[in-house]
Amino acid sequence: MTETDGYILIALFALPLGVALLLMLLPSRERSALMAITGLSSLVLFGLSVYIFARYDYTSTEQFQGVVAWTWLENVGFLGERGIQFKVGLDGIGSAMVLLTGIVILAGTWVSWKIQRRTKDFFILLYVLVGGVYGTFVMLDMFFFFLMYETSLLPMYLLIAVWGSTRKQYGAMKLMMMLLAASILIFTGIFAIFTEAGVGTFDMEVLYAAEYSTTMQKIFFPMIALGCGTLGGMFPFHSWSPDGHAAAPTAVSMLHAGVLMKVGAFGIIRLGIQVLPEGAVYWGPALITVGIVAALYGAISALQQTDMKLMSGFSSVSHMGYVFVGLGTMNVIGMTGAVLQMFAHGIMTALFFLLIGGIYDQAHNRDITNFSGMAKQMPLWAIFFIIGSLASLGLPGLSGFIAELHIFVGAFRSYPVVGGLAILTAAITTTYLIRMGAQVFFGELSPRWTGLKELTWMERAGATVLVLSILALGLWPAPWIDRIATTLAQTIPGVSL
Amino acid sequence: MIPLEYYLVLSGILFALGFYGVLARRSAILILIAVELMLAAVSLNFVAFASYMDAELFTGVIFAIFVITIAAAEVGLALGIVLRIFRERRSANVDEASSLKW
Amino acid sequence: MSDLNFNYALLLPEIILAATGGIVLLSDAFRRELKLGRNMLPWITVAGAVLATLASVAQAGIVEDFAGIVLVDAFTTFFRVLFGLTLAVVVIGSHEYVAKQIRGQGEFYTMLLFATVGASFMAMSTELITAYVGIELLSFSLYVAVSLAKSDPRSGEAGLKYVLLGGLASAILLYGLSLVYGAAGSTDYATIAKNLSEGRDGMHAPLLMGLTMVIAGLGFKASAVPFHMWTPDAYEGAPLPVTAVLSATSKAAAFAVLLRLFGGPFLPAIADWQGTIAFLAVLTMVVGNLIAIQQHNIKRLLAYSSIGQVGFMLMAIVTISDASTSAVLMHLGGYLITNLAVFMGVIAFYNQTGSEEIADMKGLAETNPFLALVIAAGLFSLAGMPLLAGFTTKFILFQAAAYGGYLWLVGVAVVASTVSLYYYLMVIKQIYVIQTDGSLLDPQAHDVVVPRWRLTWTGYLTTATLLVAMVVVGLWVAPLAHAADSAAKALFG
Amino acid sequence: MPMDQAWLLIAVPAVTFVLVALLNPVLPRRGDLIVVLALASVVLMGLGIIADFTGYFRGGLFTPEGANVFGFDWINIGQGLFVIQFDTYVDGITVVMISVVSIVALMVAVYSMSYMHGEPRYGWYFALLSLFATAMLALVLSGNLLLLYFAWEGVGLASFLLIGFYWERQSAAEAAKKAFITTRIGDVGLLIGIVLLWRQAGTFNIQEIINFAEAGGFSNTYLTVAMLFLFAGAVGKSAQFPLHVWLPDAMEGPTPVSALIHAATMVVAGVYLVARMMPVFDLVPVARDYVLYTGLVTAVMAATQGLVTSDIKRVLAFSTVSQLGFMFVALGLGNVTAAMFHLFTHAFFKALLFLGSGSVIHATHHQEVDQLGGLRHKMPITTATFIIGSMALAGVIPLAGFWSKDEILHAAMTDGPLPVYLLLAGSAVLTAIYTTRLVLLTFFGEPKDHHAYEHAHESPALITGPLVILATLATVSGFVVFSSVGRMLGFPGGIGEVVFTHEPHAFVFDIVFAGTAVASALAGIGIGIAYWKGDAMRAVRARQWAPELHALLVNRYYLDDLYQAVIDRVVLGLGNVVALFDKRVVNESGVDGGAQTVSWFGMRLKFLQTGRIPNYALAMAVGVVVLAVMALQSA
Amino acid sequence: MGGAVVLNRLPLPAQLDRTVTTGGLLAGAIVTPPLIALIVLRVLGNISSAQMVWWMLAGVIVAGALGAVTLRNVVHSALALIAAAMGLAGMFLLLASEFLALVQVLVYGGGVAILLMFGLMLTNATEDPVVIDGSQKPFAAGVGLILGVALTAAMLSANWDASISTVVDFRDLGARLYRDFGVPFEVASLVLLVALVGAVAISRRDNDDDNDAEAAS
Repeated sequence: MTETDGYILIALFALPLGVALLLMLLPSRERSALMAITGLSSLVLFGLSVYIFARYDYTSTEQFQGVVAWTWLENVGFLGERGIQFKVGLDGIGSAMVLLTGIVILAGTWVSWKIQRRTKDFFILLYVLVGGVYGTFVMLDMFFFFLMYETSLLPMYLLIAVWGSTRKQYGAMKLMMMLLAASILIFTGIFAIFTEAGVGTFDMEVLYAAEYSTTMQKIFFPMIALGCGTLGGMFPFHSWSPDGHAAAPTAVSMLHAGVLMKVGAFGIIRLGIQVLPEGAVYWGPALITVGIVAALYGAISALQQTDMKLMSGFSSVSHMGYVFVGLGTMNVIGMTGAVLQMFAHGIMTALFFLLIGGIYDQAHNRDITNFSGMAKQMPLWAIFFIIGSLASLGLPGLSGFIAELHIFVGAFRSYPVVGGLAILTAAITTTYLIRMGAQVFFGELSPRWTGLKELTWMERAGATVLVLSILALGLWPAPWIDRIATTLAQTIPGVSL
Repeated sequence: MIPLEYYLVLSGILFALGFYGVLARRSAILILIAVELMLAAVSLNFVAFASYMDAELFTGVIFAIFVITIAAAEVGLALGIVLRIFRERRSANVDEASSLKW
Repeated sequence: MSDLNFNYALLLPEIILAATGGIVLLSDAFRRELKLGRNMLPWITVAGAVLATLASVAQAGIVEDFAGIVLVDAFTTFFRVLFGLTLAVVVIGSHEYVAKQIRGQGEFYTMLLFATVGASFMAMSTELITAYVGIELLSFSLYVAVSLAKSDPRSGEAGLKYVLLGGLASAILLYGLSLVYGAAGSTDYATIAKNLSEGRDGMHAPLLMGLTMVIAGLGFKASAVPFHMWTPDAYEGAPLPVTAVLSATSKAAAFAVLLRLFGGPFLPAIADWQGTIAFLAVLTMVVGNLIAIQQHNIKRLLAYSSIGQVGFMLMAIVTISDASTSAVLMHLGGYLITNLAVFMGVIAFYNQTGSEEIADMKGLAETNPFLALVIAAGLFSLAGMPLLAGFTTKFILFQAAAYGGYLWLVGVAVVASTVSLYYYLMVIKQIYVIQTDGSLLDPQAHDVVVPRWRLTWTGYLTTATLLVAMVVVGLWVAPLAHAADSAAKALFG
Repeated sequence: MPMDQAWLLIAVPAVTFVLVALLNPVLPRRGDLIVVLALASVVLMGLGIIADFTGYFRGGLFTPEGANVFGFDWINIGQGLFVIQFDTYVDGITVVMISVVSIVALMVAVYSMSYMHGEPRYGWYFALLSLFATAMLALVLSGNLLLLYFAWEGVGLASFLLIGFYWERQSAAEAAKKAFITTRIGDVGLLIGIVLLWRQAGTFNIQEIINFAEAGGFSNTYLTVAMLFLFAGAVGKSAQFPLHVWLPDAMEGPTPVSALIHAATMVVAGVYLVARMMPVFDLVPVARDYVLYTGLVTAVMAATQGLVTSDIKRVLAFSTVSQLGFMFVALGLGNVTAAMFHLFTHAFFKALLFLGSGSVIHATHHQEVDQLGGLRHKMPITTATFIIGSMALAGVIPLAGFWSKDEILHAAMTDGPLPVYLLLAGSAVLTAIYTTRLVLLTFFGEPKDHHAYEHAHESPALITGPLVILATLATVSGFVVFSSVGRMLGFPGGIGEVVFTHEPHAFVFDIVFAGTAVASALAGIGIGIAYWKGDAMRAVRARQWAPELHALLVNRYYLDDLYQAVIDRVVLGLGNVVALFDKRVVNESGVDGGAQTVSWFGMRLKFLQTGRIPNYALAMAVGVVVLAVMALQSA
Repeated sequence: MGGAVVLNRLPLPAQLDRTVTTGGLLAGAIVTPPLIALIVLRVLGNISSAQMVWWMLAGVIVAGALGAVTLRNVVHSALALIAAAMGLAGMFLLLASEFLALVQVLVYGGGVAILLMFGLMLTNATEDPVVIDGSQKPFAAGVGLILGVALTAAMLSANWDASISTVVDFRDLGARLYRDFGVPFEVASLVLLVALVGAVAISRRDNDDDNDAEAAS
């Protein structure tokens, strides 16, 4: 990647934020203009994301590519020469995450056109969220990293509380408060890192190179891991996830479960493992334990859910548990698997929420036991859903398998029992997904639902994009793996091969 | 020769008594009186320190002048407010002026 | 003893303000003779404030003391500009409110002007008497201003509470100052610093008592727990613009004094007061933010929220250094902008609806989306959410405290800050989530047209300016940071 | 066609699948011809591969590594640390599997053109057939375990979709679910086994793993554990005890599918896997013995259940389970040749039987033997071919089943303990009995449902054609055991010379032993005829003869109920407990509780704000006093 | 409200007589013994004249302060405050600050006392002027006691190495006050202005404000 590409990195978050600003000025009645703007910008974002992903050069030895930096605040107070910089750049992990975001927002934008009330406001907030997410992935300054991180949380409350469903106020408040409470730990961790490094800058590249005492690393790694982990749905701080996702409107669930939870895991890598490797190695077993417990716990909880979104929420908890297992292995295979899982789960969970939204908007019901034989009424819906389920349960050829395989293998390298349990979780996942599929899609069509229509064209298009991504990663994972594994192997000290 | 401590202890007692008054009284005007006592203690302190320890610049005396002046002004202003309260509530009892709470 | 060749030009901003106060008072009294409507009063005030601000800016480069009692330097200029702009904004944003709700508009604006003079003196004094007089001028003006609401019994009650407790606090402060004077032998900051650093034998106990009482007295002005009890009542009872000034000018001035005192004369005795202030800081941010959760009146909520903010800012006193001073000044700047934005929004809301209840804000997003945006953005900024001033300045403030070695204190602060988000969200919920009829929005249904109302042009002007300022500070804090930094450097040499 | 082009076997049906799956609404005849043509080309290509292989083989050029054709790196982390390659591998075992899979698949596809005619989702059905063919061929051609797993899950998916093809039927939905979940449990073991092997060997390549194991790279215990996990996959896929429960239910799928997937090909994947890994199994006797006894238990158990089942297809399903048990017994004895041989012959006659039963069902729309009977008059071709298949299954000389089963029994006799042989032979007799019962009740005697009988008619040529072809194969395929036949076909020395893992296996025809086997088969048939001939009431009598036993068998040893109970009570119970824990402890106590605590403190503290000035002053005073005392104490 | 009514409401002669007689006798009874003791000590030469005066003034101040915060009659309370203030003025004389003593007498004896009386008169006139203390009196006593002890302890523990030296000269004082502290002095004048204007603005009735008249015109 060249410096020019660095400007595209800036565009990645500047564009959505700019769109949000533009929409603020747009009269709310201009629906077609709204659709044109959001449709176009989502396409552009998708294009840029793909471009960035393609442009990332994994053969290069540079960790961060496309670095562009401007001084933002320096020589003030405790800040030194480089102080706070507006600095962007990308590594292989970030490139995968950028692509993920591009895909999910493309689909998310399309399905959100269904919203009728205060659509403009919805898109403003949605694009702020997207801008924050992109920003988190590309920022190389801890201040801006955290700023973008919080920006992505900022619109969450309103998005859920206004446009959500069921217990939306409760879900929104819980989500917001838990995530903000978690960022306390990140906040504190960042302060500690800055203070301990003593170089007067928030520049991550400098902070990576700085020395930290082992004690400090052991104290603050768990803080960052917990803080970011909560956003990643880490057990036992996952409680916001099912409720929040159940309450959120479709596109928000998609983005939140699909992308924002990954921001949490990404934060663990960026702020935790990369900065405090000794701490990460020390706490790796704990991370794995938490991860595997979450994986099992989420899967077992999902067994008993009848609300599709709750099930999907617990499923997310379970799948994010894999991510933590992968991260905790502290070897390249496992961590590659973790990042792959972030991508894979992002896509498939987005697909789930898209589809659940597709039915809920019509039926105002998403209780699994209330449906049967839907494959007859909404065959496309059923097919997409089954593909998503299969990806989720780790069927080879679809994205989930690749990711989980790496995690299993990585875990087996160090902790065979954990690896075994992780694979067992896949069996439980199969159980609840197939149970649900058999209930909802198969059997006789309940006369209650004969009025339901097939997915809208926009939903079909969105689902198609997501399914194609699932297949792409499942069948030809090398582009992802090359980028991720190279970055991990090159740049994370303390990671064994 | 009177030791400085004499004045300081006296002022301390005066201050404590004033504080007691502020806490124990219910009438706004009695509270004001108690505050005046506290301010008197302050003046005594300032003047004592000025005389014993700051004889050249005697800033404490100046301070005491300001304290006395402003204390008087405070009484005036506070009484204005008390009057308004009294007119609205027919009472200068501070316990009754408690509609703003929680 | 110095001669009389003082450079009075140094005090030009204060002179302008005080003179404007006189002009306002007189032109109100003689408005019939002068054939001036009362409508002119706010604009005279604004003119005075703007002139004073310009005069302060003109003196930006100067470092010069006046008779050894006040010092004009970057620190002073920073606060003068802050106060001047606050005054201008408050007056512009609230003149309709004042015309309707205030008895004695002339007196009212005079009080605001004099309060600003007092605040200025607090910020620039380098001597205890001047500081004290400044404090009293500010306090007296506000005692009066708080009580000036027309036909609102809460106003008088608030004034009574404020004046009685304020008197008590003054007494405590003065007693403390007298002990400090006794222990340090001077009221001049520089001399106090010199004497304290020499460490006179045997005066430790009185000095401790003195410092403690000074902290208590100033803690009252800054509303630190447990000296905060007046704050919510006074905020609620006071007319809205006065509440804004209370939360902005008054608070900032208290911090100016705190910084000048604890960053200068009391610095040698840091071991004696650091723990005390840390304790107060914890107490303040925890209690303030906890009680705020339970409020239903917006002014009261903002009162508790400002108490919480004070707790955060006290951290900078605990870890006082040029770094933390720079950070807290920056935060003060950001906080003032944010807080004023919220208050201007609330004033505009009150002008339309006559209500201060949070519950009455329901559906504001549909009846006036712009105002809803302003208030929501302000509240988010207070909570420290990004893209807005609050995030950036709070981040730097907290980092400064952590850098000063008080990470645990920062931990508490961040927790408290998170709690604060909860009650801000409760307000935002009313604004955005609840519809005008009290129901929740159904995202499936089509848009319903709700009658909208508009702000006055001054309302738009102030809120929009503050909104923009909030975003600008949030995203490009460098100018503010450099101003704050040079102010801090001025304080610490 | 050279062996290194073997990937085409996978690619052709894969492309067909994509094409037909996406475009079937617009293709002529919904794309069935495309699928048939693709499968025909696969048969031809398969024959080409076999020819090439035999050429090498004859020339003595064949080495295990030589046939392993490197495709490309699919995943490569850390320069060879973690590599997954697409590669193909051809040896004798593969060759057998290719022939079985391609031929049966083609037959089934042709058959389906008629059988499935007019069904909804006709095109989708054919797409799934090609998907299955893709995955199955990939499975048998794969040179590394991970690719094998990939394909393994692929056939599972195809099986799931095809079992659930009639998803409107609740039972089909349930069956599909059961099949998928049950086999998935086995797959968990398989994956664990694969990863365990990789963990030590550092490769997924099968030959490399075998070499590594033979070089003593694994500790014995570790390898035993790994192989048992691996075997779990085989147990699931091949419906062995205790994961056999899904296969009878899988008969909810269309009958041709049952023939293809649940008789001839997919279910033997487990056999294939164990055979493929036999050199490793040989190193760990415990694991091999486990294979043996699993096979034995399954063979006996399924055979007994076949006695009482009344659904034609389910009888055949139990029979399949039982025959797979036979194969595993052979494998457990280390006799790969016998197992693969039986796999080979079984594929043809069992596919024949299923397709025959499909023909019956097609004609009568009944599949319960209780409602059939006397169909021989109406459906002569079906009857004839069905009887051939049955006799092959029963092991009547000289049909295919005889030769292969004889091999297994012989192996059991010579290599295994006597009880194994006795039980196995006993189940062979049972096989003959229930086969006879099935034939008698279906095609002989009086029709029980006259309405169905009236409407019954012989099936069209597209159905009978494959039946005839398969009947021929079921008759003659056993002859490949003779070296002369082998030479004729292009490989010298019969199947035992081609399919082996350690050394060629020479076929020995023991006349006494064979005689015993034939005799027992005939005895079984005799018992069957004697018992069930003619009278429909006999079946009822059978029930009354030993009601408890009958109930036990009909209820499949209550294993399904046990599993259901385990799932309901234990798994879902655990789910309930965890969900409740999540709700009460994590959510309500932890999260909401925390929030409420904060709120409660807010409420308490709020009431300190009494609104009374003296109280406020007192607070200040207390503050001053406390601070002062604190300060003085520190001094 | 006419002047006569105001006068009627003042706690005048009848009450005053009783107050003066009983109060005077009581005060005499309490004050006499320590007074005699002081005089005896002075005569014996154990204390200097200044100390004798100091003790007498201290007695007045403490007694006045006690009275101001404990007496049940607000008027008595105010009078006690004046007494204490006068005592304090004496103290200032002892401390050689004549000017301050004068200021104290003028401001307290003149201004504050009158103000307080007016306040009392205007707020308590209708009812019984006696005000009962608040319910938190025990706490108040406790806090006051602790504070007093703490302050006394702090003062006594300190080592004040000092003695009184100069008499503050009026001229010097003037110079200090009006030259060095000229600016704070001016600011203080603003404070007074604020107090004045504020008191008026607050205490006048709402309808004194002529907004309505203006709106009408």
